[in-house]
Amino acid sequence: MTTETLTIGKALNLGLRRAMEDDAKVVLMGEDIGRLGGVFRITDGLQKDFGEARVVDTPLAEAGIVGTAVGLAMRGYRPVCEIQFDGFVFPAFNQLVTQVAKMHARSQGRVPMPVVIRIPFGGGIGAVEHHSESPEAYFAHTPGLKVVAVSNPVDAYWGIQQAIAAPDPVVFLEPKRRYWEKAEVDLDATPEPLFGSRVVRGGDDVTVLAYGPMVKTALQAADAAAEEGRSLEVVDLRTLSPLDLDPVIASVRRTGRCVVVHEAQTTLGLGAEIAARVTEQCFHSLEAPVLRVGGWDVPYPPARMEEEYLPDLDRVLDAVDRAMAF
Amino acid sequence: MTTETLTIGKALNLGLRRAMEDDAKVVLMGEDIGRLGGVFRITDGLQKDFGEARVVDTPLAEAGIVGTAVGLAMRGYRPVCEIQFDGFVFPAFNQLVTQVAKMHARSQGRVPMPVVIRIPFGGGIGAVEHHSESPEAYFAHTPGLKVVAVSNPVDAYWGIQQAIAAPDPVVFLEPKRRYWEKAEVDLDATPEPLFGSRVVRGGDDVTVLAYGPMVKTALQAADAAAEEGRSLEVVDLRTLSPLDLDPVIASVRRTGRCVVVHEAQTTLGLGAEIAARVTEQCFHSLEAPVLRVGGWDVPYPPARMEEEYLPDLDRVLDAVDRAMAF
Amino acid sequence: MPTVPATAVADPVPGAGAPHLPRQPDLVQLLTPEGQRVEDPVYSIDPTPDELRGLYRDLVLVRRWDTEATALQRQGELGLWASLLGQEAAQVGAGHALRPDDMAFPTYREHGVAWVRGVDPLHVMSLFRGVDNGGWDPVETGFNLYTIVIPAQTLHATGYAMGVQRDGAETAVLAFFGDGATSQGEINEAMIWAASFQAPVVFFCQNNQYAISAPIERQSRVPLYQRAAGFGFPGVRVDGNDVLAVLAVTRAALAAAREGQGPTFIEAFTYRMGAHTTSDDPTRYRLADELEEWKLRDPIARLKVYLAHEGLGDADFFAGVEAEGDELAARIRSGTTSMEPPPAVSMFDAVYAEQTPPLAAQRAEFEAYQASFEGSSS
Amino acid sequence: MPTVPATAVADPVPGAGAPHLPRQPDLVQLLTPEGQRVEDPVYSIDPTPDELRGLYRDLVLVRRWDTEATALQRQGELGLWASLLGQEAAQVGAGHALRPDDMAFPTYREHGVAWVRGVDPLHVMSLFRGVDNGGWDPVETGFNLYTIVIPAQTLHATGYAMGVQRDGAETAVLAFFGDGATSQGEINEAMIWAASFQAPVVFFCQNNQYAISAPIERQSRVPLYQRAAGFGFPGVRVDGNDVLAVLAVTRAALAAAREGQGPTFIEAFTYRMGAHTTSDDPTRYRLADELEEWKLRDPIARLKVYLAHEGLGDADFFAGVEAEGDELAARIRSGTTSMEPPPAVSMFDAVYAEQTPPLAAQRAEFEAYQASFEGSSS
Ligand SMILES: Cc1ncc(C[n+]2csc(CCOP(=O)(O)OP(=O)(O)O)c2C)c(N)n1
Ligand SMILES: Cc1ncc(C[n+]2csc(CCOP(=O)(O)OP(=O)(O)O)c2C)c(N)n1
Ligand SMILES: [Mg+2]
Ligand SMILES: [Mg+2]
Repeated sequence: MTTETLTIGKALNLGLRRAMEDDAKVVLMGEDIGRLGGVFRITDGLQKDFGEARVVDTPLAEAGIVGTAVGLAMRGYRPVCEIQFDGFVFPAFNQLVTQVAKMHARSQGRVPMPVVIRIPFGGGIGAVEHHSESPEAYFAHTPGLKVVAVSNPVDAYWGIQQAIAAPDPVVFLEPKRRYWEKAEVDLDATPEPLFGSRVVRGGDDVTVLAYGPMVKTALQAADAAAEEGRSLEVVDLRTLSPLDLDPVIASVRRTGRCVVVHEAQTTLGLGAEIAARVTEQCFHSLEAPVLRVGGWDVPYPPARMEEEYLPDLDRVLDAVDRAMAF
Repeated sequence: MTTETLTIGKALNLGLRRAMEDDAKVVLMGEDIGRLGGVFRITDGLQKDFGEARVVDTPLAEAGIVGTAVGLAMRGYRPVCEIQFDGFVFPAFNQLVTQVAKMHARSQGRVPMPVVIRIPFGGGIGAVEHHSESPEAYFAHTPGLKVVAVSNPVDAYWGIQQAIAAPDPVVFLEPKRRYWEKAEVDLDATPEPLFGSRVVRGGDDVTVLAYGPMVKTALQAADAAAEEGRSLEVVDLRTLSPLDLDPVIASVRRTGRCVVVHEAQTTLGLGAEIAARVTEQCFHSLEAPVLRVGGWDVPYPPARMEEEYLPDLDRVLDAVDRAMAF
Repeated sequence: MPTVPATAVADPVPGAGAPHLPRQPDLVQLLTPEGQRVEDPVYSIDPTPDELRGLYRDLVLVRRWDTEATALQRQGELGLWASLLGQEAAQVGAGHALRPDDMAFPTYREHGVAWVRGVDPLHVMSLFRGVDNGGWDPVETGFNLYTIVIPAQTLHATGYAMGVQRDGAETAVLAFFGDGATSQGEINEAMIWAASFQAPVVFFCQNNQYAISAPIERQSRVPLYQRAAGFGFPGVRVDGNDVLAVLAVTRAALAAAREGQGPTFIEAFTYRMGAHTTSDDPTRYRLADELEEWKLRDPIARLKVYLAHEGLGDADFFAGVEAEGDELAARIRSGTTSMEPPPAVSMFDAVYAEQTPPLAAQRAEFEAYQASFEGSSS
Repeated sequence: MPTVPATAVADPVPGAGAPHLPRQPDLVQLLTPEGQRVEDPVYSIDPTPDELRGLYRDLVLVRRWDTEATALQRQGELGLWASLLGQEAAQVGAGHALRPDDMAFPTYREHGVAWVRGVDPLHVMSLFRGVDNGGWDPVETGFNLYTIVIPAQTLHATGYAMGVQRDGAETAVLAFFGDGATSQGEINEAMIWAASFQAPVVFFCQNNQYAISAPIERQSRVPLYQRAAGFGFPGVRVDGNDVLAVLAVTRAALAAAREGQGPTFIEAFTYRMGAHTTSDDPTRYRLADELEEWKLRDPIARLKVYLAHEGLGDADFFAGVEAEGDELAARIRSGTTSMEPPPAVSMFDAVYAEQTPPLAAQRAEFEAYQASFEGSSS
């Protein structure tokens, strides 16, 4: 067993390296990912070791990155695109929604689209406009795309490899403000499936769902709640499309209460879909409606106000209180 | 009182004409909207009467249409953009989400964005790929945009004028397969507010929500249900962002049951948000979970399969049955 | 009919109004509208009589297909048809320039290229009938599915060409698009990419003078082929109604691409003789005169004159091709009218290569729902 | 240090490695790096001594602002800073070419233009401090807010210019962007639009040789100003470190725009002397040598030499400008460090011009939630 203590960033870097070693068809593409190693250094050293044909510093245009990835995939490659920040994925939106997502269905399965779109997402890093967005709902509403969000180094390391190996397009969301968080990673383990959610903390009173950067927040809330004698079960959703709600349904049938947490604006965020489905499947078990703790329905605010925009421990606990009070 | 029998298409045409007469700053822009009058003839005759400076045949590029509309709005104009078909709005997505939606907030209110984006949306016309999409959820998830969908000639006539007069950006969705449906329009009436939903048929057993092309379907379902002695209350949502759920809440508190109908793919469609909110606000009144009748979570299928994709009277009644059976 | 001096065609905004195109440095032509063979200083071609007859046959057959499809649409058998009328030479010429290994990325109008690539016309008809999004295999035929979102496929072509480079293959890629398409951001990105990476892709623009109702002047004030120079690669304008010229120019560009010389922009100067699609009414935005003038530049007539004049085709040959056309039309008609869509449940099956549990559940729900109607034919 | 023959700069991919830029038809220069006044066959300028001193003053002050801002960021007072170091002449020259009625659309780096437009530096600092997205009024100042999504503002500029046309106003629009930005689809659409409608907009590219780490060669194999010809309007390359040349070229282009002659593309050939932003580490992707060479082309030094040599500025004048710089820096420092964000609840207030009931409800919820913490300082 080889274990290493890795940050999420470093785990992604190692995972990418391993994927490139495993399959010569893997090609990384993006702005500043080569010489610079990416603005977050996730691809650090990879161009040096794999060359410019496999780690491609592209011109500055996201539609170009994703659109050429489609062509590379048609030619048998497995392109991994880096979008520099969440807020810059929108120029590529047409390619993602009308081409990447639809090619397999359009061709009746003849043209596979094993493309990965890596996006550092979410706020909390004190950045300027467009650098703190959570665009996952746009993608999860789009049939043909798969969407995952990792929350820790283990999932980062395995998840990026699994996403690259997957035969379908995967929007791979990386919790940028947690890039520097560490954990032990067993490099020889058998990974859990990519498209599954996971109960990361058992509990009896309320089921709390989170993904990406909010998993840590949810766990902190569970700690704090425990001190007040309240027991929260925390589920890391991991996969946003497809959703894997089986563990959630089982949990909610037991707890009768559910709170969903995400940074994205609340209206039509993932919480909406989860609330609708959980309610449908747990109708008779619910003691309270599924409550959502999300970003407010405003454009992501300037950095010095972001703490009041982002869900935090207190807002999660507040929702837990409200759920209990119902 | 001047009344005229108008199709939705003609009502839009007249409404646009009246808006242009009322305000010299109104400028229409789009592909083929001038000489041709638009592929659906919604702008028929307007270039002839108002000239090429006010009805602009643009180059073929949606980002260009919406992006230049931003600049025109900054200069004091009220641009009305036509997107030729729903599936072609995505090249403009970056401008819509990062610019149109955010300019007012970015500038702390100094730069208003009175831009209207007209989109013929939805299926049922036997068209090829990308001509039958329902992209409303993408916009309703975006703070800073307002989103409306009209279902009848009266709302079409007044709604387009109200949207143009509104100080905020409005995505204005037109039910393309209903363009040819007729009704009497009182051209001197005082219109209902644009951002309000409306109960279009009273009933006691189940509250059925719909918008755009599905309102007619919901009303047909109500007729059919009535024959079986079941009484459906039908609400035309009209405004998708902001949502106006007050009439819905009142209705569901009475009926205890709610079904939402839309053509858009179900997952993270408007039905998800409505289910979450209605459940939260009517938790103790609900006899059944809010049920959704939407498009399946697949890319819009080829024309000869679209009838099986689209919600119809039977699928609405099936959901009503399931709600009643809960 | 205004007479325009020859130089006027080199004008920033050329096009309608001129009589047949005069030869000029700016326009490659090898066969005049009158059917006369001319030489070009750069591009030459020496087709065998069989090749010439083959080109003629293809031109006639794709036009025949097109006519039949338009008729079928009128009769309600197709939802829509995008006619290639007038653009046969541009498409057949470009198609013949491709080698089997090459890859083409069409728009929705390249039936002529489809034909040359060996795609079964019925696999195209199924798309316009609303049965599927095209029934052919893109990889097997070296011909991508039709792309309707303008001009998304130009980036795919460029990416594919980048793959070719990585494979070290002697393969070139041909990206088709229209004059209107040149205004979209994505195609300009494709050209920037292709230039930056010197990708083996040729950009083939059929300037048919219109994007639905928008005349070319709305998209560009200068000839489109000049766009390429701004991105650092060569552009060339060819008489798009001259199948020999199109073949020669495209062949040269593809060869250059294969040899690592990077992209070329080809503007095939042609005309959309019909409506944009069967949904369109061109009388609203263009004059009949213009059409009449372009009729004089017909791509098939000139080759027929040339073949006849050179003794390369006799009455039997021409009659034989017509007969083949009748057969093709009959096959297309019967194949199309008897074409049924797959079971609706199949819409769930190719969304992903790896089906997801929620979608499988939805599929089951759909099937159960469908089954609930069985027997209940009230 | 390699010596490169003068002609090499006219090469497809010019830039780093060459000694100071030689004059050539392809590059407008009015003041050499050595501070020598030269003539250009097309562009001339005859500034008064006061104007020259004013330009010098602006160059020094914006550099001083920039230095102070970088220091403030290091000290944790700003979240980020995008330095203009090396690009002062491009920005001050372009800024001075604008008339009060004109409108400028900056990126995130045009502090020098902001300064010339009379924008309070603190209104720029507030953005980088994370207090707001820029505190100035775009309409009042004729200077749009910074746009971070590359290059969305070029379409806004073009649309604004279309509005100017409709107003019949004698106004021009200046759109700023970088070399990297030229690869985005949207800017190419902006140029196509501007050409098609002959809109009074000037595209002003600061080619500072890098887009973060990507050298200009990745974006284009030919000089960027040549892009314009492909779209049908003129392009010109100017020495971006020569404030006089930038002023002359931009003034001429804006005048042409005002007179209805349509757009111009200006490539100001310059160099980003600092990091991309304070988050960047340029040692990872470029060599120190390059920087050293560009130091010899410093935009301020050459004007200082010229002023001194011509007797237009004496020691007192230069000292006075330095002192003004110290004052400015002090004002910026104290203004920045004391700057507080508005109450968080304001994030709900400008989302719409007309507040919506659901958002008003959320606002109330937010306030109630905030209030619930008051007094409870556990
Ligand atoms: C992104 C996008 N916007 C709009 C359309 C609708 N549309 C279909 S064809 C067409 C005109 C295309 O003109 P051109 O590129 O010249 O090709 P042609 O049809 O003349 O072959 C338009 C606007 C589309 N298909 N895609
Ligand atoms: C659409 C978009 N993609 C990516 C980025 C991230 N980004 C910020 S600046 C930059 C480089 C810009 O280079 P250039 O246009 O040359 O301007 P410069 O910074 O050199 O002034 C990048 C990639 C962005 N802001 N917007
Ligand atoms: Mg065309
Ligand atoms: Mg740059």
